[in-house]
Amino acid sequence: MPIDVDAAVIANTRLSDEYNVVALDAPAIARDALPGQFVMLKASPGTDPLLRRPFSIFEILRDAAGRPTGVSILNKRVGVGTRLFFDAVPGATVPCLGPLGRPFEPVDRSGEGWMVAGGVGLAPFATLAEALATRRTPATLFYGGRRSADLFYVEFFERLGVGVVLTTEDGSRGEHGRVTAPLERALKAAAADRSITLYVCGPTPMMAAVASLARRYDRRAVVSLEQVMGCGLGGCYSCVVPVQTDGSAHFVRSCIDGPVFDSSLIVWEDLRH
Amino acid sequence: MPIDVDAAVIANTRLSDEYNVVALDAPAIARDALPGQFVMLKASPGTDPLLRRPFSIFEILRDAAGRPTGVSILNKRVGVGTRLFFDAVPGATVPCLGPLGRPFEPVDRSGEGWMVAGGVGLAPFATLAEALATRRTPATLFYGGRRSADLFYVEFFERLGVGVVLTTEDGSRGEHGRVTAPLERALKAAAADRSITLYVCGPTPMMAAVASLARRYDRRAVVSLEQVMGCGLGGCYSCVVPVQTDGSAHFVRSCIDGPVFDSSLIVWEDLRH
Amino acid sequence: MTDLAVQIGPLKLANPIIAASGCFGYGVEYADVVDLSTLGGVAVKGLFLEAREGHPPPRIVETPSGMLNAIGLQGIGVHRFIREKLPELRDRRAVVIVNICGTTLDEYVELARILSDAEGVAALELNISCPNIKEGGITFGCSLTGTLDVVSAVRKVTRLPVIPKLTPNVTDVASFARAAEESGADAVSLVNTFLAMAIDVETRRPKLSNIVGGLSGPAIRPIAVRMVYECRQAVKIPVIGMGGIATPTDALEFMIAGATAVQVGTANFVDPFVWSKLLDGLRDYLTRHNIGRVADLIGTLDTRAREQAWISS
Amino acid sequence: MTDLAVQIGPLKLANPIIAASGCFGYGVEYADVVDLSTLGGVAVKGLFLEAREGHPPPRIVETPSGMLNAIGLQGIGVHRFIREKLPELRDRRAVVIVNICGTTLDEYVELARILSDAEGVAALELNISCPNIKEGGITFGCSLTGTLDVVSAVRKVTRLPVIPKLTPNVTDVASFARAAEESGADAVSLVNTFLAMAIDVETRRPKLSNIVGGLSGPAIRPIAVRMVYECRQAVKIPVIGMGGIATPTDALEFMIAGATAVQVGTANFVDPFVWSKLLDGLRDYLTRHNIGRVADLIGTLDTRAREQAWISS
Ligand SMILES: Cc1cc2nc3c(=O)[nH]c(=O)nc-3n(C[C@H](O)[C@H](O)[C@H](O)COP(=O)(O)OP(=O)(O)OC[C@H]3O[C@@H](n4cnc5c(N)ncnc54)[C@H](O)[C@@H]3O)c2cc1C
Ligand SMILES: Cc1cc2nc3c(=O)[nH]c(=O)nc-3n(C[C@H](O)[C@H](O)[C@H](O)COP(=O)(O)OP(=O)(O)OC[C@H]3O[C@@H](n4cnc5c(N)ncnc54)[C@H](O)[C@@H]3O)c2cc1C
Ligand SMILES: Cc1cc2nc3c(=O)[nH]c(=O)nc-3n(C[C@H](O)[C@H](O)[C@H](O)COP(=O)(O)O)c2cc1C
Ligand SMILES: Cc1cc2nc3c(=O)[nH]c(=O)nc-3n(C[C@H](O)[C@H](O)[C@H](O)COP(=O)(O)O)c2cc1C
Ligand code: FES
Ligand code: FES
Repeated sequence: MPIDVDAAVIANTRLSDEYNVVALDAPAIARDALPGQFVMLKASPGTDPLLRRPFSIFEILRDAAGRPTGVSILNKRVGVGTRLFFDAVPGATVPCLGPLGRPFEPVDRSGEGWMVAGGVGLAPFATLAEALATRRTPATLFYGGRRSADLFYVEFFERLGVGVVLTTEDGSRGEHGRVTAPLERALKAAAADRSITLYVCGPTPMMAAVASLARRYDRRAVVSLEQVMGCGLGGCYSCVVPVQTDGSAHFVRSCIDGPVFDSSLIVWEDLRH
Repeated sequence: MPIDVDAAVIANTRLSDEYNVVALDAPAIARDALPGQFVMLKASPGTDPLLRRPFSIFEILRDAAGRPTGVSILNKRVGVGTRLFFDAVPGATVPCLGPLGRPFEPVDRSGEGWMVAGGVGLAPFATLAEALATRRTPATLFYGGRRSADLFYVEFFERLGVGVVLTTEDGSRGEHGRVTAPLERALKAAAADRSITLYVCGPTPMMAAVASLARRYDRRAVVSLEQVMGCGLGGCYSCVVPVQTDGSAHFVRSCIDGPVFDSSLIVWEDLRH
Repeated sequence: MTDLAVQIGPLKLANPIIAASGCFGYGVEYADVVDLSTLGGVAVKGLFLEAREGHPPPRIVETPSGMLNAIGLQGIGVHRFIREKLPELRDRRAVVIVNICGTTLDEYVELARILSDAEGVAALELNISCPNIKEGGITFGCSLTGTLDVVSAVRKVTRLPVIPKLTPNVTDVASFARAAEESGADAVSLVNTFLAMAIDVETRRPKLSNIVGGLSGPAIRPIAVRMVYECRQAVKIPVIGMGGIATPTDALEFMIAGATAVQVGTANFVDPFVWSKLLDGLRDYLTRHNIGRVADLIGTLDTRAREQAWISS
Repeated sequence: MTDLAVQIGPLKLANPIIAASGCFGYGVEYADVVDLSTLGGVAVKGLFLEAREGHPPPRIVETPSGMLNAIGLQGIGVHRFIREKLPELRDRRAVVIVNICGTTLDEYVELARILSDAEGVAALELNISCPNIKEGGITFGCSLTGTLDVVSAVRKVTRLPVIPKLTPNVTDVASFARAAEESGADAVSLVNTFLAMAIDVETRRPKLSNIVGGLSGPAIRPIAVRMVYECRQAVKIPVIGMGGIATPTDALEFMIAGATAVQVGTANFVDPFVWSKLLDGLRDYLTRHNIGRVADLIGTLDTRAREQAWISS
């Protein structure tokens, strides 16, 4: 059951001229949050901008005793609201509604979890990686960015024992090119009897590409979609995605029936936002 | 000629739970500002609230060498915008347009300047008191507030050699009652050959009362009016006040033909905002 | 004790705060954030006879203090609504106002018939004002005869309170309120959204897949208040006001202008917990001004002083 | 080099950015913050034959992303304007568009006659859309025949470009654009303000002395863009668009929707230095998209993709 808290900004950590991490004081939300869930944040008081913005829960913040104290978001500056969060001042309060949406289901150690992240699509995987680690499930992160400066938290994942495969479009770090290239080689190489689940988050075209790789190599893939969302609670029908249900495709609300979907059910050619 | 600067907030000094002083980095405006002039400030980015807010220039800030570095405003929290200025964070930028409006004309030492302030109406008198002091013009401040906690900067005026007469409506400091009481006694007592000019700023009813005292005791009074202002430059005609011009009363724009007016020209019974 | 009850024709509401159609899903989506029985009413998402897919995304775009929507009335159709949603709404003791849309007169009549036989429907809101569908809907709402026809036809086949929802996209909204009253409406609700559009200048394409959409939110409030005020002067039946209500002050503004009850739409997207804040705010105001019944506020705008001012100018 | 020139009937403007009437005084007030000759045009405050006092304060009230005004067309009258303001505007090489208002048909005609003989008037904008005066004005603008009558009558007595300014407070603004075109207008401008109101709930009084006022500012932009788009489809004469323009992107949105030029009103109150920012922004955009002439942008909204989307749904 989601709640709304006026969360104080604990810290604003700039990662680059585009990315930052905003830590929010929200114990009650942190306690209930599951990997892949999101929050709806109001960027400023007043009515311009009017609507909240959806953000994946990036980290669960904890005190010395390990008790959840809040959540952080990995913010990428793309417009009005994300710019305001990029400039968030510690001490300011941010209305924070959550946790929202259908979470990832972390596979257990009988299988393997391969996380595929593009850019800010890394956000939902910090908590998923922790969940896989506690289950001692073998995990790999395929993580692509435009350039070296756009790759973050690599050590965080390595510390959790996650195998990390990096790519950049300019070759400044990891493999030169798209994340789908090393992913396809790995899928090709993987023995059929290994039970691998792909978890995917990133730009829509990238998710579509991974979905078709999953189909080709007959692996299960779950994607976390990012549609424009007006409410996050199923009220406005703005966030719909075309999903195969009983034979035909229907528009389904990605805020409450997602954002996490089985990629084989998404009608990728009709998906856009 | 007014200019618009993105002024950084240098400091926000809380004086009470209603009043604060916001110091703004705006050398170019500080250099040209005259006593009684005002600035138009945008309270927040975005379009809600949409319009700027008018504020008297309270202090001219100077560096060690005495060079003007900025201006401060004395802010009273009454609504949306003044609340945002009450919470202004150092480092934030505030679009600041000015200096605007017709200033006070400080009388020279052949006369006397009596300043009459009600509440936040104190704002334009800090700079006027300095101007009178440089002219070595004898000056008095009649200053009324609701309670002791609403009276500020008294020492500032005393340091300039200004005689200060205080009143509070609850009697917690100075004389118990309205500022008009000691003012009337002083007017009654003053010899006819003294050339006294009243400078008045405060709530409209208080200014009207002082205006009629000035009439009764045949002293010149100039008032600084506070009308709702949309633009501050004569563009919108929102700020008009009824003024006697060539025999009959006409609506005159208080932003460019004021805010300072000769009180005898104002049609007080038709004035409201 | 403050009394928040208001009367919409034969229907008594515990309070004047109603969830606006299309902004609250079918109500059940919000059951775990707000106790539906505490609301004056719940206007469910606009329903056609049959299920509809609606428009492809993008379906909304934010604008200054507002938003555009072109959902295209995606919905499950009246039959599935009665089977799958109505029972839960009944169990949760929600006062259900069903917002119905047709492409033809017969469709409105058919919907009214079906819903009159369904248990747990408190009133029918006739959506003759949706700007987002090409056929029907607003074509009735933008013509006086169209409005007369739909309301009279529905009136004939139902005993449920009939509340035509008026569009603001007309020259004289009061004349539509009059037409509705003459044809037997129990109340009118307004405003629906303003037909509007937004363009992505980089691609030179509309920001909505439907090109145009409906503007809602605080941006439109001053126009909506004026229209409610005009309708209040024009008709005796209750006026249900909406358009940008987000705070108790906003709701009071509409009631003082002449609204018997208000609906809240877009604000629920921004704050799904707005409902208790609105109700508490109304109570505080009534206590502060010691007014016993919220109903005593309706249409109490005092224009005397101002009219004097006007004349004296 | 980017070419910002646009053509309004016989009148060539150096650029499409015009100061909106009533938001820029008589122009001269702004002479020391902006070089008037750098603007595409200056639409001066609405003028009657005689001087007017206008309404008593409060005359404006802020609303979410907008403002209401009920100035009541305070003004010095056409004769003093010609004597006292026009010469300075001429000296400063401003392209002067005079916004004229009448309470009767004859008054519009008389104003047009007088201004046609005055030196330094580039065009006449007929204000048949001011919501703030009881008599005349909008009563013409809200009836098609009224619009036809005023425009034809003025057309007969002047060679100056005639630009009726349309009100958005109508069901079908495009039909008014058509009426204006048929009766000989050189262009139409829209939108004027939306009739609206705001109430102080503590006193239960209107916030404006005039009770109602006109809504302007970013809040109305999406509606205004839609109306400009509709008029563009309906007429061949140029459309001058306005309503909430504050940034270059906003201006471009109107031009892509079909505006040949735009006017900027409320934004000038918020930022009197907005003009150079708008012009620089237009130039940057044209360079970035390497478009040589701003005129090539007019009405280039690409609706194909979206229409496909709409059908495929
Ligand atoms: C479930 C979910 C989780 C998300 N998690 C994160 C996250 O962890 N970190 C993060 O930085 N962003 C995340 N996003 C995307 C984020 O919500 C958008 O970037 C944000 O809403 C843009 O707001 P804005 O005001 O900055 O942009 P606007 O000024 O509103 O728009 C600027 C541009 O951003 C585009 N945009 C608007 N909404 C979205 C959207 N939902 N997704 C992608 N682009 C959009 C617009 O189309 C426009 O082109 C998530 C989105 C969803 C739906
Ligand atoms: C020339 C001039 C100089 C001023 N100097 C100062 C100053 O030095 N310090 C200071 O604190 N205030 C000053 N004011 C008043 C200040 O501008 C208003 O208090 C402010 O605009 C209110 O904005 P808001 O958003 O807080 O109030 P809003 O939320 O806009 O309105 C809240 C209440 O304040 C009232 N209000 C709005 N505008 C004014 C106004 N101009 N004057 C009085 N009440 C108003 C409204 O009617 C309403 O009742 C000055 C005004 C003028 C015209
Ligand atoms: C996303 C969305 C969907 C809507 N769907 C409907 C609808 O199905 N039927 C209807 O009558 N009104 C619909 N409306 C209009 C609202 O009920 C309401 O009239 C309008 O939004 C103004 O109120 P608001 O500003 O509080 O949102 C919708 C509005 C929005 C924003
Ligand atoms: C204070 C004010 C005064 C106005 N006076 C006039 C006027 O005299 N004549 C006129 O045609 N329009 C007048 N308008 C309307 C504007 O010219 C413009 O059409 C409207 O404000 C929308 O543009 P904007 O949102 O950029 O302000 C006035 C608007 C405002 C805000
Ligand atoms: S975001 Fe509103 S329904 Fe999904
Ligand atoms: S504030 Fe706009 S004219 Fe004075």
